[in-house]
Amino acid sequence: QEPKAGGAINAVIQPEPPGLMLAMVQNGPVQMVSGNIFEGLLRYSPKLEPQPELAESWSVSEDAKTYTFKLRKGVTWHDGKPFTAADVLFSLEMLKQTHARARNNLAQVDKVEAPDDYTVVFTLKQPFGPFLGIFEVGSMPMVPKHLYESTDWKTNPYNNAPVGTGPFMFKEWQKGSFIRLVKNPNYYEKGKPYLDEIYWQIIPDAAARSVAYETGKVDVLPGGSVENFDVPRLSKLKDTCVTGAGWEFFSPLAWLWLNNRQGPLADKRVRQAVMFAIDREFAKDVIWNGLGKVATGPSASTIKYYTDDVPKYPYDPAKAKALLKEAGYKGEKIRLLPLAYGETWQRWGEAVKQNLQDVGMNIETIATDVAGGNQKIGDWDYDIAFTYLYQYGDPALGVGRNYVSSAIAKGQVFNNVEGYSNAEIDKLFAEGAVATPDSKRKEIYEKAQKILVEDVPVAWMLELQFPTIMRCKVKNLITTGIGVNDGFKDAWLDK
Amino acid sequence: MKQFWKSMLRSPSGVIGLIILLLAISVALFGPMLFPNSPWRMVQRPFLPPFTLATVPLGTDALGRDVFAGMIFGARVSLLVGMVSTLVALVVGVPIGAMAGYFGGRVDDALMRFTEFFQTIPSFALAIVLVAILQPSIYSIVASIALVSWPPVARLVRGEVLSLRTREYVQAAVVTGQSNTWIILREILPNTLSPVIVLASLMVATAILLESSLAFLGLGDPNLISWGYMVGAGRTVIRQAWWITVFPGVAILISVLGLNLIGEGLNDALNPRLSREGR
Amino acid sequence: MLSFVAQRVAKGVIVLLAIVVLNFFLIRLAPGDPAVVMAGEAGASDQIFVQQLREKFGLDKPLPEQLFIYVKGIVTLDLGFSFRQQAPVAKLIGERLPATLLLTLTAFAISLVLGILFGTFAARFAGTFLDTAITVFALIFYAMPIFWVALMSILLFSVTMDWLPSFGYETVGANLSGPAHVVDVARHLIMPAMTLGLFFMATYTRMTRASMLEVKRLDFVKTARAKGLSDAVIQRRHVLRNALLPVVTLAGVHSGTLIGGAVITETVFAWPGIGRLMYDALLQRDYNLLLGVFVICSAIVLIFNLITDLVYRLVDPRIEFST
Amino acid sequence: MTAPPAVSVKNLRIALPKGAERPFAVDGISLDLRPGKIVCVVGESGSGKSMCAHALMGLLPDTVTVTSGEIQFEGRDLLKLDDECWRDLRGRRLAMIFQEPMTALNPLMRIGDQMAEMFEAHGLLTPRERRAKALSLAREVGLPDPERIVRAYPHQLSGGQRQRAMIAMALALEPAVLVADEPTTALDVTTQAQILKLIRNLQRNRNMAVMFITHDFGVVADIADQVVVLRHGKVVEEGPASAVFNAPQHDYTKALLAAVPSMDPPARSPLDDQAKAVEVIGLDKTYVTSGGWFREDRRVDAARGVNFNILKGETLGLVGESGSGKSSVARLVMRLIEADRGTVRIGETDLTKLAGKALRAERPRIQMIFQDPFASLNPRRKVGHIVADGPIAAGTDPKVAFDRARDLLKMVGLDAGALERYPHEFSGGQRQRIGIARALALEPEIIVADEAVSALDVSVQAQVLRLLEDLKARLGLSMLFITHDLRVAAQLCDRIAVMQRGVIVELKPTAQLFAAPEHAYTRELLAAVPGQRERAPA
Ligand SMILES: Nc1ncnc2c1ncn2[C@@H]1O[C@H](COP(=O)(O)OP(=O)(O)OP(=O)(O)O)[C@@H](O)[C@H]1O
Ligand SMILES: Nc1ncnc2c1ncn2[C@@H]1O[C@H](COP(=O)(O)OP(=O)(O)OP(=O)(O)O)[C@@H](O)[C@H]1O
Ligand SMILES: [Mg+2]
Ligand SMILES: [Mg+2]
Repeated sequence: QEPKAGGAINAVIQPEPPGLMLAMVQNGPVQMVSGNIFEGLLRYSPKLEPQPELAESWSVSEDAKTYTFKLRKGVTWHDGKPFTAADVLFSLEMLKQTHARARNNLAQVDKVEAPDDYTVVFTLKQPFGPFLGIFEVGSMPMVPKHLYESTDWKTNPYNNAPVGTGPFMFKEWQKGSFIRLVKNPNYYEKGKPYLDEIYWQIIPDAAARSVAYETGKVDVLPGGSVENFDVPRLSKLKDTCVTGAGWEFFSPLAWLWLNNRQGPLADKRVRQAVMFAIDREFAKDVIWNGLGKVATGPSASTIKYYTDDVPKYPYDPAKAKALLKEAGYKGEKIRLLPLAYGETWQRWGEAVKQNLQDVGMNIETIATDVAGGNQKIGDWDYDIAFTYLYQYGDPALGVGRNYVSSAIAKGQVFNNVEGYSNAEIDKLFAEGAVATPDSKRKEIYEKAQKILVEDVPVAWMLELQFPTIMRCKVKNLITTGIGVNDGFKDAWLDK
Repeated sequence: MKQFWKSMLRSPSGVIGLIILLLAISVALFGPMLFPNSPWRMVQRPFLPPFTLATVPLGTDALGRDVFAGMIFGARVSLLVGMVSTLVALVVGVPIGAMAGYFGGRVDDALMRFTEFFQTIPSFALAIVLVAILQPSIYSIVASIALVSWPPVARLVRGEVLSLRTREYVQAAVVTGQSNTWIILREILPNTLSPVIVLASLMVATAILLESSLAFLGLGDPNLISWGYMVGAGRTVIRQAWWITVFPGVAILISVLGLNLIGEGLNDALNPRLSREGR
Repeated sequence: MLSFVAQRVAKGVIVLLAIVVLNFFLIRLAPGDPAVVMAGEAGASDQIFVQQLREKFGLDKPLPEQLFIYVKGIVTLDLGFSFRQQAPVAKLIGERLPATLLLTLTAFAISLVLGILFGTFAARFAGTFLDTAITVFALIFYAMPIFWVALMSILLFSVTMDWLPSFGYETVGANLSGPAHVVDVARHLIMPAMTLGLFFMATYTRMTRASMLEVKRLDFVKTARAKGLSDAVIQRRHVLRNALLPVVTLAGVHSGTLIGGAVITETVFAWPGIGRLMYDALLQRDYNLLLGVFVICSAIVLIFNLITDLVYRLVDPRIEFST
Repeated sequence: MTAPPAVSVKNLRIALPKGAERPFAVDGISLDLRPGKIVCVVGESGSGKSMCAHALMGLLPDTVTVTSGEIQFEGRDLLKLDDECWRDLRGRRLAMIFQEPMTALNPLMRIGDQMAEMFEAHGLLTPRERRAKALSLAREVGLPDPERIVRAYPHQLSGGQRQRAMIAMALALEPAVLVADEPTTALDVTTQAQILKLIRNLQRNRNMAVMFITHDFGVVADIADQVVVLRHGKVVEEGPASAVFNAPQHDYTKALLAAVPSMDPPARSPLDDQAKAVEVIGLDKTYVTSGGWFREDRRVDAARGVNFNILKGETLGLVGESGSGKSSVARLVMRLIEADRGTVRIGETDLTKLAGKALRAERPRIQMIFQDPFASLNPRRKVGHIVADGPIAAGTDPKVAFDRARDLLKMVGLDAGALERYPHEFSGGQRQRIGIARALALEPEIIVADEAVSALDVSVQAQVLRLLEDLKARLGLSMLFITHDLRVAAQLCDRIAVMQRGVIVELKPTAQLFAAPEHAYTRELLAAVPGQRERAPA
């Protein structure tokens, strides 16, 4: 079908982003909106293969230490200035200070050079397997040097009216109501984008969001913007299409932090009992409405080097009880911290509590909001806590950080909060990141997965799927592994 | 006392209110005995419509939990929160109002500024912040509701005391040499009782609404089921399962209504003018 | 009268300052650190990053110093900078305030006008079926939780009947102007305002009714009848005016409740006002923004109170302009 | 020969709702109002006076029903009128003045507007003419500065001025009949005298028929042409004023007349040789009502340089019109309020120097009897407690205190069962006795009685006064007796102090004061006492 040009899309954005300057703030909603305004050097297919965006082509040296990117010519910023290698160098400098994930990713980089206006060369300290996976717009957005250089970034006026190279330009933002983007007429890919406008509607209440879709006020509900309970009903509406695609890069994985340091959960058998006690199929079918997949271990199945050749933990309360008895658990109080991200998570917390109580664990739910929960987790002041984290396509980027002992640090809320410390695992992840070739990495990561699943440092729950719901007339909305966050440049309306 | 019950029972609203309240209280007290199962337990398939199975007469919620059991256990929490927080508010508000009204002058000024201060902050907003700060639990909820609801008590009591203080029988107590404490406790406070009781009955109603609003925003005690929690939890699925929100909503409505009717009845029974005319 | 206003304003400023100081500490008592929240949202929360954020927002300074900086700002009418939204608090509140004022004032007006109207009817026909009906409805409205009413009315008017939009302030993307825009906003306003106003309407109905019945018994009503005045004139000129005094007082007291109730209404109807802003700021521990909202809300309440006092004093000649 | 009656009430019977103290508020009353004559309806509280008046105006409360009778007026039976006709008659042909001038005026409307409403109600005149008319009416009833007063609100007027405004209203349309329901009861004597004179003059000039309701025989004596005595809703005696006064037929009338205290002070032996029980030296008290930060304060001098003493066994009367500061002096003496300056000495103790516990210890020596028998007893405490609380607070053993309370109640004429009952179960006179028992329970040396009998019906008043006198003699008490009723003062007091605007202008033995008042204010006060005509046969 031939794409048609024109028309406006109304999408929901939840919660309201705190800003749109992607290099400065990197929340989910910020990425979702500014993924249209800013661009990265690469984007990734649903299989997570790199694809050109601002970089036309790239090559890797023999020793896997030098990466050379050729930039696309004729790209201009929304204000008409040309985009060049100088912008790339500036962006990397800025991101190192404002973008925590970019800084970590770039830690392996020894130096970056621009031999000419359209070439950028990265030299690594040592080979780094996942290096080609860090150039997506959310991980490394390009910033206009001419607008930001030698200004106070924090108060730069362009934070409120961001200027990028992307297919859409910022137009207006009625706080609490909507954000409006309009087509970039000078976009370098001829004919794109097809849409004239995008309205991001801000509707704080989940029920109100689904009503807004139902009554035709919005056309797109990006993943996670309505409660799961509503998905089946909305999917059945006329002219409605649902897709689970677009989460391959992030591959969100939900698990329970188990505090390995103290209390009953310091005992591996109790942790295993938790795995056996929780009915994860029920959670998937009832709470997540059949969306997603029961997790088998620390890696989501969409991530490189995933293996399901690991110990299995089916729902088996009897076994859980036996393990608890064996471990000598005597009904000590165990504090459960649900995730304050809406009704689905709350229901899940209640179901897990019930599961654990059924096998004789004495669970007390601690209610907090997101901030309070973070504080408790950061202070290691919990026994069991819900979380879900992105995996970013490669175990070296999104998996290892949760299990290596070097990532233990009080005060932060991700990265090995459980306090798991195993020298072998530390070694495996250290080797895996720099090992070549691929087969070697595969071997290392499979071994790590087996050890981890046996030890149960955390209780893996589900590979989450956040379905995107939209009117069927919206075509080509999701074309990459980054999904809605990658901009609507291919999307068009079949009127 | 007999007089009081007689006039109370003469007002139809008072009678209806009393019946409703008694019903709610007995449900709260005895319901859980008849329903030993935890209301959190998943007993049936999710979203079972009401009136289909005798074991779960009001259907099940999103996790397959019994809505009827939730209603019964919820009565306990809602009524408890309503009554305890009202009591606490009275315990704070009555002495402050009494002291302000009785001693007047600077004491009055200081106490009333203090009260005003609490009244100036929008009460629901303050309650939200307090619960968030103290972390949601039945204690913090009761404390927050009490903290935002005592100022009207203090003001009412102060006003009453202010007018009672100049009554001749209070002066009589002064000239017969009784102490301030005694005068406040024996001569003044008993005579502020009627309006305070009327106000208290309305405060219980308001507190139930407040608790439900907090629970609706996700600031309820996660270990206790309440009507407000049920409405809040059911609101996202209101389209496919109306019963999860409607039944507890109606329960809130009816108990608040009952308390209001009692307030009305009390007003009739305790209003000196009305009861004097009856005499 | 001018001096009365000046005096009240002076007192109000003192109360506001007290509120600032108390809330400053109160809010910081809440567990949770804004820097961690923001880092968490950014998907990265290593220590360096969090520390950077703290420094950026001055959260690493000792509390008294932070308070001093804040109060210094307040005195120069600067409400500070929102960490999370990366914008001056005054600007953020300014963007939302009109919507809240529109909502609360409409709700207030609706509830007052309808409440007095129904109350008058009920009192006029006391004891009849009309009176009973009004009283019963008022009681029911009074007893319904706001959020429940909101949900039910969305179900009824937006989903089932499709009469009214269920969320927002205006039709986004419609680019309306002039009267069409006003109509559009009004259509969006009806449900939230009614929901918010219903409780207060019920209150005023009951209050007006009771107060009118009370005033009816007073001697001067008898005087008016002895003059041979018609019933309508007696009701309007003698009974209603006197009966409204307590309603006015109550209405002033309600301003705080009204703004508080707006939190829920704004959430359910996606109304872009400060109630919602406050709730989000609380969840994100956006201290300055939260404090700013509190200060503004309290200021609004104080202004409301002042206005009702003035109205009261204008209506009732017995009260002199003193405190 | 007398003119035909303007209004003729025949056999009027008004039923009270079930459960009331008696079945009929008014039980078969007949009376005629004639043009140019004043008919006074007298009787004690609850006798049905107001009911009669309201029936005449068609303003009976909904709770009562007229069961029989007729009221003839201008050829029509008023009881059969519909609302529309009533509205036309009220104000235009029949007008009424109420007892409480404060509450009878709408507090939110200007006086002038309320007057103009009279015309508006009957569709007369243009708004401008109405205003002009209101002004001239204000002038006619003698309101000072009428231009200002028509623009004033009721609360800005004194009681007397308000009552004048009410009268102006009632007279606006020159009605044929004027009904006045206790129009002067709420006013002090001097103002009362002025208002009575005004009503009388206006009535004469306009040849109105007036029904004047009062319970004060003095007032009756001053203005009545015809008297109707009511009791329990029935007419017990009726006739020309002179006949009723000089030759009362019915026992009840006789008792009522006998209960009216006389203006002749009885002879009393001087007490000069007694010691001083109370000594008051240079008391000053100024009330300051704060005007807030930017306004001037309002100041009222309630006592200025008040000096007096009371000897052992003596009764000192304190008289003066309303607001003159009598109660303030009483409260200063009782230390219920603080004096700005001055000393109160009881025996040798300086009360003004004491505070807290020490003050409480001295309090039993001086006790008070309050004005309002309803307001002065805590409705939620049993009578036994009310009487015994004081002694118990002073350290008496509760059992002893209750025994004594029983004795005291017996002494004031109440049976022992009273101990266990609540105040509302007693009549006004009985309650005042309880108040007296409470004051005596502490065995005081001095009693301060502030208007202790003013709220009581004359007959009850007489009983209580007798009781007081008796107790005083038996217990050897000293008493400060505050009243605005000079007749009562004449009967009870050894000496009388006259107070005006916070100053004692004259203090003399009673007989001397009545015989030769020196100060102009005292003379004015004495002249204003109603009913002094009574001795002159009509
Ligand atoms: N609204 C009413 N409803 C029922 N009974 C009433 C009402 N008003 C008065 N009464 C009763 O009617 C009787 C006569 O009352 P009325 O007011 O005529 O007495 P009164 O002679 O005017 O007394 P007072 O001197 O106290 O004014 C009393 O027993 C009183 O209790
Ligand atoms: N608490 C008070 N504050 C301000 N002014 C007062 C106060 N009490 C009394 N006054 C004023 O002081 C003056 C004297 O009052 P007081 O009550 O002593 O008079 P009174 O002679 O007892 O009058 P009445 O016969 O009406 O009882 C009055 O003008 C009164 O308005
Ligand atoms: Mg009367
Ligand atoms: Mg007095």
